[in-house]
Amino acid sequence: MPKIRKVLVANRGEIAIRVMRTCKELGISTVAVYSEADRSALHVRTADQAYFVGPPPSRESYLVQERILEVAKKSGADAIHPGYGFLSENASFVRACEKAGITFIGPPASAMDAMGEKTRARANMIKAGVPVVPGSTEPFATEGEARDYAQKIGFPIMLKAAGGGGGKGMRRVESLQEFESAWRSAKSEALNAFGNDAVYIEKYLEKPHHVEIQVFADQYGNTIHLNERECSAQRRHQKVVEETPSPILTPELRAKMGEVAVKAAKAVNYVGAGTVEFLVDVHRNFYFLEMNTRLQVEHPVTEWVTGLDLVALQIRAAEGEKLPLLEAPTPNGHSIEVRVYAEDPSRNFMPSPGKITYLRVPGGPNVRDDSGVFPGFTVPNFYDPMISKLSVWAPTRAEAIARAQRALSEYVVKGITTNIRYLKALLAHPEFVGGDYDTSFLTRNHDALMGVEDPRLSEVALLASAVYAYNRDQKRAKTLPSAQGSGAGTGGVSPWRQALRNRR
Amino acid sequence: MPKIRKVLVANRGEIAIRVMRTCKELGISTVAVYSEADRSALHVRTADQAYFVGPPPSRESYLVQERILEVAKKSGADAIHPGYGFLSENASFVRACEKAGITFIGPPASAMDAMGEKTRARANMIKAGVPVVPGSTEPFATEGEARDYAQKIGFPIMLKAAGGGGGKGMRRVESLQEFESAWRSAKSEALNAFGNDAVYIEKYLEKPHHVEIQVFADQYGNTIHLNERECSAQRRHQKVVEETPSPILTPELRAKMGEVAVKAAKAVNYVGAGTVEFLVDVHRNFYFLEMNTRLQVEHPVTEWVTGLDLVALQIRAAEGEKLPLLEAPTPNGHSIEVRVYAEDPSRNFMPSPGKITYLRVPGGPNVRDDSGVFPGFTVPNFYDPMISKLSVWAPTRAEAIARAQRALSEYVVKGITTNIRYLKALLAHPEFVGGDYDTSFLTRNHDALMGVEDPRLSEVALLASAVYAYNRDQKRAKTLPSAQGSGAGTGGVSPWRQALRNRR
Amino acid sequence: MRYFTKQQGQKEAVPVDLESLGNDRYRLTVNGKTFQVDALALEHGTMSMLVDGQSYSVEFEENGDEVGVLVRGQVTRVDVADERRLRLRAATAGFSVEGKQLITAPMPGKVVKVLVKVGDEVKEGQGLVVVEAMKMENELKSPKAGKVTELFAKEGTAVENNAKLVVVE
Amino acid sequence: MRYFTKQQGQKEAVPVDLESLGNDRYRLTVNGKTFQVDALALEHGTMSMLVDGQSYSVEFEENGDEVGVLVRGQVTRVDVADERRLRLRAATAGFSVEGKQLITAPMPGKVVKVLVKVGDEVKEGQGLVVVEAMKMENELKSPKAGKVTELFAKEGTAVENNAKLVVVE
Repeated sequence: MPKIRKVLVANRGEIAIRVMRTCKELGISTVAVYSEADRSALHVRTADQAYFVGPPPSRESYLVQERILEVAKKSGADAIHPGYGFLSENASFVRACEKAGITFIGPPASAMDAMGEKTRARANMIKAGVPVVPGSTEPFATEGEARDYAQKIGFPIMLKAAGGGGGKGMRRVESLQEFESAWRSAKSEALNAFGNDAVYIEKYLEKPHHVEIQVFADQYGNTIHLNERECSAQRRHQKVVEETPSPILTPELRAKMGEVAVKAAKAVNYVGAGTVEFLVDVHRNFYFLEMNTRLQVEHPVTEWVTGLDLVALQIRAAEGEKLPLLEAPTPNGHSIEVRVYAEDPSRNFMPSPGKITYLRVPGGPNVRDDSGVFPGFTVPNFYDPMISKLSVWAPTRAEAIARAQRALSEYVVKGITTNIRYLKALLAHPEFVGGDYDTSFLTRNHDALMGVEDPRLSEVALLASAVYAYNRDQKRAKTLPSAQGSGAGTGGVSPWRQALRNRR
Repeated sequence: MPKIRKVLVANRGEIAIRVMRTCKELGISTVAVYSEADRSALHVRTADQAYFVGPPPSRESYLVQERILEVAKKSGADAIHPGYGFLSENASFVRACEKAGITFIGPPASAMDAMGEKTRARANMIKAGVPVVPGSTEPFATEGEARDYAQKIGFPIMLKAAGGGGGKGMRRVESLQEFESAWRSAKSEALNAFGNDAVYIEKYLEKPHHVEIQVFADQYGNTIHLNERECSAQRRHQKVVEETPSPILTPELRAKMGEVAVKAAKAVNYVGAGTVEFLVDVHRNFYFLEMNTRLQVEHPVTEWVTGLDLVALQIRAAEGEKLPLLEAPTPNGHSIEVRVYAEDPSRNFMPSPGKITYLRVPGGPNVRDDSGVFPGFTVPNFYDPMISKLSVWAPTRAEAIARAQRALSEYVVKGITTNIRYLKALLAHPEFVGGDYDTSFLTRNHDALMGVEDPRLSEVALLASAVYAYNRDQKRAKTLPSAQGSGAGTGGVSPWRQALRNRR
Repeated sequence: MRYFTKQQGQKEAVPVDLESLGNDRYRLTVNGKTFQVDALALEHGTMSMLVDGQSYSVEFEENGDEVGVLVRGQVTRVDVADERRLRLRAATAGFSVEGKQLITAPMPGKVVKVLVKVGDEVKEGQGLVVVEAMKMENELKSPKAGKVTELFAKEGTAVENNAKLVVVE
Repeated sequence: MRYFTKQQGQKEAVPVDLESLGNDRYRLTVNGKTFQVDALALEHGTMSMLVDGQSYSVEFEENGDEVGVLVRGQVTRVDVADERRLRLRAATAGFSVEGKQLITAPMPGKVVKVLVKVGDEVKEGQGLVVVEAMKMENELKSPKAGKVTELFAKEGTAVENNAKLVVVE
């Protein structure tokens, strides 16, 4: 396959810039696409070429396959990098690229089909011998059958309504004694809620961790894993902090999970970068959750401890090169990533789009800022609220936490509200510092993570605010030179304006 | 020795901030000192405490030992980190700290004494068996003696006037045949220039490289080296770009030079971080040049390839901890540092102090910016023109060069002139890319490094400038609403001002 | 010069007495304590403040009458005014906490659902309007029990930050 | 609208014709070539310029009559003016290249040495004044052969950027 010379990056924000940086280092030209809301965005200026693709809503611009392909042709791009989100896991887009003779930097459509839909993926994984959360795929005809099944997989279990979701018809059952009454109430609740009393059973996982394995494959069937990422710090299934190595993994468990992840990827003839997500329970059993058939947001932590450039590897794999390594490198040191969101934690994490009036990013040793914004940029209203990913490296986890704290303390964003203070509280929380935090960590500790007020700092703030007000008043007095003499006679209207009025 | 709890950083600019960052990560409080010219400097705001130490000239502030020690006492600092420059290699200051009961984070005064003065250092090294540039330390009585000596050390040699410097009385002698006439003319030139015809001989080094070895020692005599840094890209003995590993070193030569550097450090009972500088000639012989008894500007490249934090190591050594490693780690990948100076290469590198009106620093994978400035800061006139050090890491040298280029292309500094474009030309120069560049590289290629104009970009600049002028004129027209109607009648005086004048 | 500083969420304003000593130096008195302060205002709403040798890098952000003050990772929202302004502000405060309440858009976004109509009785905490921004829906709730007297929000329309949505009385 | 753009170091001004098409779009003609340009001005003197799909991030820096234009690592210094300003500028150009020459401080600094006095004959390239900044001494040389007619520089004094130092005639 020929070398890629020009890449269209079918994305926006930090990930578009991330991909373009590697392209630039590889001597590959880049093409940006932008919606009406992104004309002023940084990825437009970072690229060598840039084309408009439609109105702000992504379904009218970034998700319109024909527009993207049209730009690829017009600009002479020979490959498309989809980033994450948008068209990155869209098998029909992969087929359209193929038809247009443009290299899609990602897995083949068939692998996406096999992993795209959750129940299909689950079935495929069971077939391949990959452990999934134990449970019945079909509802039960009688209570007896159900009870036998529950005993077989072992308590605690979950009863789940086949017909719906949202917590309705769900019952956690601790032991055989509780089974009968739970069964009855689950069925009646399911009937009331969904008009369907079918109920199935899944194993209840205690304090699960979200641990994912990065996999990588070339076009010749060579498939390796690149160790894990611990992503249990989640809020509403949104990852907030990620790290590697996982503090709960032993080398043995890492090897075992890595092996299973490679098995999963091979089962679908995977090519390129992918991530196999697992739940790990309190007994350190692990179960397949889903596979993300693309680059992950949190790939920088893997890059820190392996020294690899995953985007460069993706491009090389798409060019038909063989994998440059045959097994996972032993993780070197520790890396933590925190996601900086334009949101206000104190107002229920309400999004906070708007204009960034001032921005200062952290520097110094082993700090990486993957940002998609700049001072003067108005964070648009239409897309993901993540404005940057800050990641750090250090020899040990404790040092990495200290470094992340230091870096966050240097991060200043003005004009919009961000979660920086929340991230600091998160990293300081004893449960996080301890390392064994599960997926309910953030929800359980919501109040503690809101932070406590230091009265000494509040007093300093009052002093500062008085000086601020004084300076403001002095400046106003200066801009209104005559106001000092004449007093408040003009009723707050500046004499400049007054003068102008008089002239009209 | 007790743990250090509070460090006074007796320095300014990027190195003060560098040291404070590590202190913060270690949970150590920091104290800044500042001159009148540095009240608004970043290191003042980065520290937990800050004290004024005098007028702008450093000899009246940063170099006044009593002031620094007074601040240390007042603030409760138990240790002083000197950074580089200023008091960092001042043995009398080390003794004063000792007397005041304050830990000096650096080598003992005796080691500074032994290495501080060049001829004394040279004599000490000869005694220790460290190779120095071969030469006579004393002038010769007769031409015969001189010729014999020249033959002994081998041609080419340099004749140097003992009485002076500045190139006067210096003669390079290629062979025995040339010796007699060169000897005569050197002696007469020396007599004319300095009233003293004494001449001595030094071996002439062809195309020398400046290669230095980082050494580290604890208080118990454990001394190791941490590999080399190639620093041959120099202008007027000022380093501009540094890298590690050196492209000209073999593992064998590295081991040999490292061994000699350790020997040099042990000879003076060194403690802490130090650097032994060597000249390496075209035959890969190496000769002791001098030892810097402090942290070097270019230490980040060593940190990149070793994963160590040299400032943290310095603090640990000062606390009396043992070295955490017993030999040099094998260099991991490649690192390059470029120094961003406030200077104008096109005007003979004239310093360019002034106000930084806009600043955008590079981000993304494996880029480190050690900066001492911020947007809105006025780079003062009194100190070193270096405003930042940009360093990168990559698995290979070629990738590191590409990454440094990419990072430099993201660096935007407005308000003052910098050498960023010069640095890009330097990294792109075939001799640099080839790797075997000696200390005359920058001088020899001065014109090529000024860059050539791309006419296509100049045309784009003309287009852009027209739009700029148009926007400027439109904005002016808007601020002066009545001007549009009345035309140029007011002769360039804004109608606002006019209005004001009328009122007076 | 006396300033009144009211922290968000606190009822009472704390007086701070300020005397300018020139050269960015001030004598400040708060809670009966007097401080000598060296406070250098930098660009972009940054201030370097030295109080008894302690160094504070302060970031200010003005937001209406309030100024957000960021010091060592802590944000304090302060309403600071001199006596004259304090009186003025009290006079123009159209919507007091007890009387009618104006609900405004907390961010630019799109009104995706209006849950009430004029005349509806609402409970405290009841949802009034759903605004979407950045792919997330945010339900705005009534701050008090009362009656919807005005309704500006329209489903499907874009709204700016602080746009009026509903009045509950 | 016609602008005259004169690049530093070049003698002739190049005319650029600009027609605003609204919405940050322009039709620009230079050297006989016409371009459709989408040029969005951002804050801090930054501009995003799209020309036939090519994306240029442009940084401007105004310095007196000249504007420095940074595009893809290249800085071009351009003096850009409309016809009226061009004429005005020609009229007020007090120090032409041929006539008397004013030597100004190229940076803020300190005059450490004055090498000439009023009335001295100087050669082209001869040192006139030494200014120190950032621990480096910089000798300012005469741009032409001539006579020192005015001398503002005084040893030991601080000078601002662009301060008048010497006139050579």
